[in-house]
Amino acid sequence: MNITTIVHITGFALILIGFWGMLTQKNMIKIILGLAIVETGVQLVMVAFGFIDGRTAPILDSAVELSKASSLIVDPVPQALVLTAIVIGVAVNALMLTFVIRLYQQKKSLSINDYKDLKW
Amino acid sequence: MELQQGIFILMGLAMIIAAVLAMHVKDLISSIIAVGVVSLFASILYLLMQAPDVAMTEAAIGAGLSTLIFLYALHKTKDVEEEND
Amino acid sequence: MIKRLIPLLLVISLFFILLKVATNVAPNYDLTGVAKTYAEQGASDLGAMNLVTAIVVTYRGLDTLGEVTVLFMAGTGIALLLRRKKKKNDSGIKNRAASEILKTGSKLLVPIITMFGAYIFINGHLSPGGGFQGGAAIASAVMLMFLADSSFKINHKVFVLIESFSGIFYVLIGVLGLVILGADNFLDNRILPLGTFGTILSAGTIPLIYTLVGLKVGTELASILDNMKGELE
Amino acid sequence: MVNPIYIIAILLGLGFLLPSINKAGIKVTVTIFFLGIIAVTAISYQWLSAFLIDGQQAVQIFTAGFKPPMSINLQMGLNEAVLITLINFGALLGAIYSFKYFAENGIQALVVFLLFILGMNGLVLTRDIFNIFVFLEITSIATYILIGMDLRLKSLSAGFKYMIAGGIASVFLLLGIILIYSKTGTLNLDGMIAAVSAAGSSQILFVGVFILIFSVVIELKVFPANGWALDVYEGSDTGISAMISATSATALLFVLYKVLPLASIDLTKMIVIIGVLTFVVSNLFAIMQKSTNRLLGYSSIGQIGLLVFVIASKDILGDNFEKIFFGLLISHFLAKAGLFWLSGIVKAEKIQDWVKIKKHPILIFMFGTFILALMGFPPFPSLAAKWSLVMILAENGSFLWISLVILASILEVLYLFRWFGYILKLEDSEEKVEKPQHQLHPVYIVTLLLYVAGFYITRSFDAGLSINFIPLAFVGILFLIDFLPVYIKNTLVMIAVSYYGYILVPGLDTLKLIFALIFLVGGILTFIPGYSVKGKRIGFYPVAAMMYVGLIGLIEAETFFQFFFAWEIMTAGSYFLILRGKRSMSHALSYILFSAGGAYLILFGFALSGAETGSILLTSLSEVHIYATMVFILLALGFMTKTASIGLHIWLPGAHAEAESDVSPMVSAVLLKAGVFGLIILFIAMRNNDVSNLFYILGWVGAITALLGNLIASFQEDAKKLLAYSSIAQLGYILFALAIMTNVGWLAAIWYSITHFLYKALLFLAVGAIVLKLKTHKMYEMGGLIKKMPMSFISVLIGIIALSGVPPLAGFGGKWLLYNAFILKGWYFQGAIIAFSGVVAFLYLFKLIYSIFLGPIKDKHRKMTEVSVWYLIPQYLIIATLMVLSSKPRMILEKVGLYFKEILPENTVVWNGDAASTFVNGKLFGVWDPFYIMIIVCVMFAVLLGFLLFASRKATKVEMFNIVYSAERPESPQTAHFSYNMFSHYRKALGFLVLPLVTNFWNFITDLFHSSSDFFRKFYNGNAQVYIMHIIGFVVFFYFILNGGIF
Repeated sequence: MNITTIVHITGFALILIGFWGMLTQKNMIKIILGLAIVETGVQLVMVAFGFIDGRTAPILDSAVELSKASSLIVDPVPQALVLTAIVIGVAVNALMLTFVIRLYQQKKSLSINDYKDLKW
Repeated sequence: MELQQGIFILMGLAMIIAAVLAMHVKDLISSIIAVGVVSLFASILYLLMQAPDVAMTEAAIGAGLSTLIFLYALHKTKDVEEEND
Repeated sequence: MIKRLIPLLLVISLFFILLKVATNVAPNYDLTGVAKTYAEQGASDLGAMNLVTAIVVTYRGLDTLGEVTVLFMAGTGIALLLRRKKKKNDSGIKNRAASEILKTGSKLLVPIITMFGAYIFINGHLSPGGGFQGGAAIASAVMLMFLADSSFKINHKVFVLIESFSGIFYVLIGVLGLVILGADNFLDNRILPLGTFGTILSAGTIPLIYTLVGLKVGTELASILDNMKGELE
Repeated sequence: MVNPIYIIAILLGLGFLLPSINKAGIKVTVTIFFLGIIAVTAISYQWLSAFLIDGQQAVQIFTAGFKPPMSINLQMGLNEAVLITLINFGALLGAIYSFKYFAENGIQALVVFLLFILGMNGLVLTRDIFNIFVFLEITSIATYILIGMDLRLKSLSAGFKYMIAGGIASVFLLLGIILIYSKTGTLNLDGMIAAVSAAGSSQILFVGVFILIFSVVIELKVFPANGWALDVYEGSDTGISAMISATSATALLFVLYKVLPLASIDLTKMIVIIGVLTFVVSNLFAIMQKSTNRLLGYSSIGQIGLLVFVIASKDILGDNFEKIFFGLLISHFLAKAGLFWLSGIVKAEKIQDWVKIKKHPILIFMFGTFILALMGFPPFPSLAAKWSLVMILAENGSFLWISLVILASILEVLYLFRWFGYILKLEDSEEKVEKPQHQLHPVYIVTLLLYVAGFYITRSFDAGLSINFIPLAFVGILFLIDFLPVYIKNTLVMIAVSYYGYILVPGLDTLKLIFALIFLVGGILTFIPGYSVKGKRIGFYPVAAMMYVGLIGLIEAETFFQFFFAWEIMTAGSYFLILRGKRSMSHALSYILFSAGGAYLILFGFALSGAETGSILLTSLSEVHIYATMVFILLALGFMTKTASIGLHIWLPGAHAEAESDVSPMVSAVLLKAGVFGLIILFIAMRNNDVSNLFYILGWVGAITALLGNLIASFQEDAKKLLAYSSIAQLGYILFALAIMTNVGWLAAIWYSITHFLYKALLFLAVGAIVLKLKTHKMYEMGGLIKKMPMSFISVLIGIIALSGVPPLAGFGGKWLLYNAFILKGWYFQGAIIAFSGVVAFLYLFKLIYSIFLGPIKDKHRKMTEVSVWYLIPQYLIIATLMVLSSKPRMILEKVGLYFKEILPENTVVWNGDAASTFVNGKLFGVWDPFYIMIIVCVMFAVLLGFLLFASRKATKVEMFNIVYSAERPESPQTAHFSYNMFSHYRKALGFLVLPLVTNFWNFITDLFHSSSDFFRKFYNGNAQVYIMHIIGFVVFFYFILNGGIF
């Protein structure tokens, strides 16, 4: 098994575990944790797509000869994307948590089943 | 090469176990810590995958800050009760 | 049990979708497409050693501007949602005082961490890390202050000013590209000379932008932490 | 041109700036806030006008000085310009509307709103897939904050559900992006599309594209993954709901438009299905919804579903795609924003509570505008768009989609018009509506814009043969001058109708002339009673004029589109007119349901015809062959809903009976003829097609309609209902006569149309005036009015003589022609039914005059006086016309006969002096000389009357108290009346014929929809976790279908 596949499988497993948590856990904080795990999984998968075995980081320091850079480094694009994705993910999670805090303040419950006032 | 793969598999397994734990332990604090651990391992994997920028970000923001925010939120949803009785 | 059955079915179904991906991915052996172009031209185009930084700050600068916006907005939103009571005295009597060791330790550490953060974002174009990582480091310094001194308060006015102006300057640098170089040069880093490859003062505006981003992200993350920690209205 | 990048720079810069200038005071910040939005609106408008006026070409704007795929690029073309102008202007209005809401939440709210606008602009402009992700997150996060910031439980829980759904959608989006990137090596959308189509089959691409597109589709809130969205619409502040429904949905739709070229044909088809499904299901669920904002939410989702469908059908729609898409989008955008804003002003949680705007005509007007625009009534952009959509779908043979779109549209009509009915008809509420000006202004503006957009977009569809907008403008003026007293408006309307007739009439052929005269003269005659009304009669004149404008439009129409346009105007106008009656709420609703259903059938029919012949002229119906039967059935059914043939009649009695006294003649005598006109056009066009069996069937339908209409009329106790059922029967005659398809048959039909117009107007005016005076419809509460109202008596007498078909009045001519026609045709059985129903008609006609005018007078009516002179004037004008026509029918019939001779040469009528004769194989078959008959009958009548008066000179009067009950009071007073249940013995014999089978059938259908709506909407149980299941289930379900199995 090559490394890309190993990381992919890890990432996918995290995605599935995260979704499983989101679908079964009643605690809203845990649901957000589930989402965070899914996000981590997706980010892992993304970086793995850019990985090329035996190459170095996309930093063109003395170790990398400029003219041969394209055959020496891993794909920098997924890394750039993941960088953005991580920050955005954390921002969203933090915002979600503030919603939970405010919800909790009103009903004194963290269970998702208690917030079904709007329906049909 | 075998060693490298072994490390990856081991790390992956550890992450999966941490994730499962995070979803299945009752205690929310442990759960949050477990997710933090997943992130931490992820950042190591990033480093191993020649993505040092991502690794730093994941470690600082994904594992560190994020965990802290979760803990704060947890704290808030516990002690509000005491404050606003 | 039925309640578990549906989620189980859904997760298994998702598993099959992902399995299809996992079984069909062949490991890369070469750079293709745009990545190859970046690798070949990145250094000469932008003068940045760290290609990820080059992509993040310049090639895909609009994304990063958006990313900063997201963080800014999340911070704003959290402040808005967790607005505090003005009257209540936040004296922190309830909180235990931190231990002496922690206090002293943090007094020592905070400047070092802050410096480290600044180092990270200033060197973003040369080494791993950049505005976001540096900002996070600064935020963790602030965090340490919270831990060390429960009555510690961040100076909101200063923070807001730093946040605002680093953001505005970021946009202005982008707009300068339009003004100086032309309609297609928003966020172009080449409005400043590219300098000598591999030195601090190189890669055009990249260090400048990353400094602004670092300041902005640092203050924003710190504000978020502060808001999460504070008491509710 | 200002670089669109500045839109981003301005919004972002101001967003960053605002928090730091907090100190400068609220005025400064607010000024900057609005200046910023105005600036970006101006920039987008500048581009729009450049594209529209100066013919500017689409431009690509790169960033960072590199070309894509290395950098992110924006694109500014016509579509983008339209959309961002719409979004920015909508956001500007939204900011004005929600200003108070923002102000309560501090300066941060303004910042978030600016960034919200930024996100949407970015979504529209960017051509980079990952950039879409970033802007999507900006838009979503801004929305979450705007929803949750008021900290109400409702908005917080709705916001939380939204965040979870949004979170899942964004991880899917990321996964999709990376999968596609891994195969194409680019993030630039255009490059990606090119690479994907070049790549051939790849499993990774398959999954990647699927997940990417589905994440966008989830964000678009499609069924079934949209429970959270409904909660968002319901739980959020209305100003924010308006923005979600209008602006951000617009941006998201465009994202779908941009990424959809990545999809394979199968995947695109799937999106088509999902779109239609969403449209149908949302409207179905909406019919049981009582909560205002949730109802609007369902409606929004439905509309977005339709737009998703349109986007996914882009390839089919071809060149018309933009028009259809923007037509529907603009209507939805403006109307839905307006409705949400209105909802925030009215502050009525349940739709029934909207009755509190009853006293605010302007609010009602705007509400009416919005719902009409949503449903696609003229003159709004959605009409032309829906029209075009159906036409093109028909060309492609997508009949299933047409049917579903039509079904959903009817459901939409059901709940929106029911809501409108509640507003006007429910018990007045004490609550007052506060009208905050800053909130009302945006609503005014969108209302106005809807009309402007409607004008331009409709014009663009109908280039060349332009629809006559002048009459519609007149209706608009009537709305504006509605504050004037009745007599001014009445005079104005009558002058306008006359003047229009003066312009229109000279250019018309015989057939059109007849109907134009019915509509125009009918208009003038039925407006005369208006003078008797005191005060302002708010709302009457515009809607009445609207109906007449529609009717005249039918005459003027040359193309399908013009005809349909006029038809819908007429339908809307008559609905509002009928709704004015006191107890007309449910009747008006069933009227509009049948009318809308009929209209959609007509639309479908036209579309099929257009699909086959490629022509849009009404005359092209004659060239239809393949679809002939379908087209004929659809159109005939459509027109028959208007003529109320049996089975489709249940709306009529209530609608006509419960309408105002002078409205009943408008809708009964005049409006029904629109259906006849349509049938005639249809029959003329399709006479040579192989549809003779259908004519035969229609003949039977006409005969049965005539019989049952008359029978049911006989059993009525309500005078106006009696007349209403009588109309059904009379229209049955007309249908029957038309179906005969011979010259004399059509003469009969035309003659019936004219005379029915006259005598039914006469009767409804006379009876209506009495009803108005006596304040009851029930005939058993009347009686003995002959001496109090002799003039009315004469009117009714003449009316029933004319209707009954006894000589000498016009009805006889109709019968003579009709009997000749069916005998010559050989339709003896049907003819027998017709003849029999003629006999039945005597029953109710007798009852009508007997129970109202004869017998003892009711005690409370002793001081009754004659009805208003304004009702009598038109009656006597009609009587005079009837007399002239009855004695000199040749004036009209000869011309009509000649006109139809080319079309239907069989069985013509030959005129000799005033006498008409028919021939069979050259032999004389029948003769009718109306003039002599008139003289003879008049003489006989005078003699008999003289004899009667002489013979009964000693008769005693029967007084009320001549009837003695031996100290017993009857339990229900009506049983004591001589005319109550007059024909109960006939009912025993023929009652089985009047069992309410049809009513029961339609009730069953209604119940079916309502109960299924109520049952299935429980699916949205409010639990966020269940919504997560819906989302994931939705994705995996469609994935497996697309994939054809698990592997």
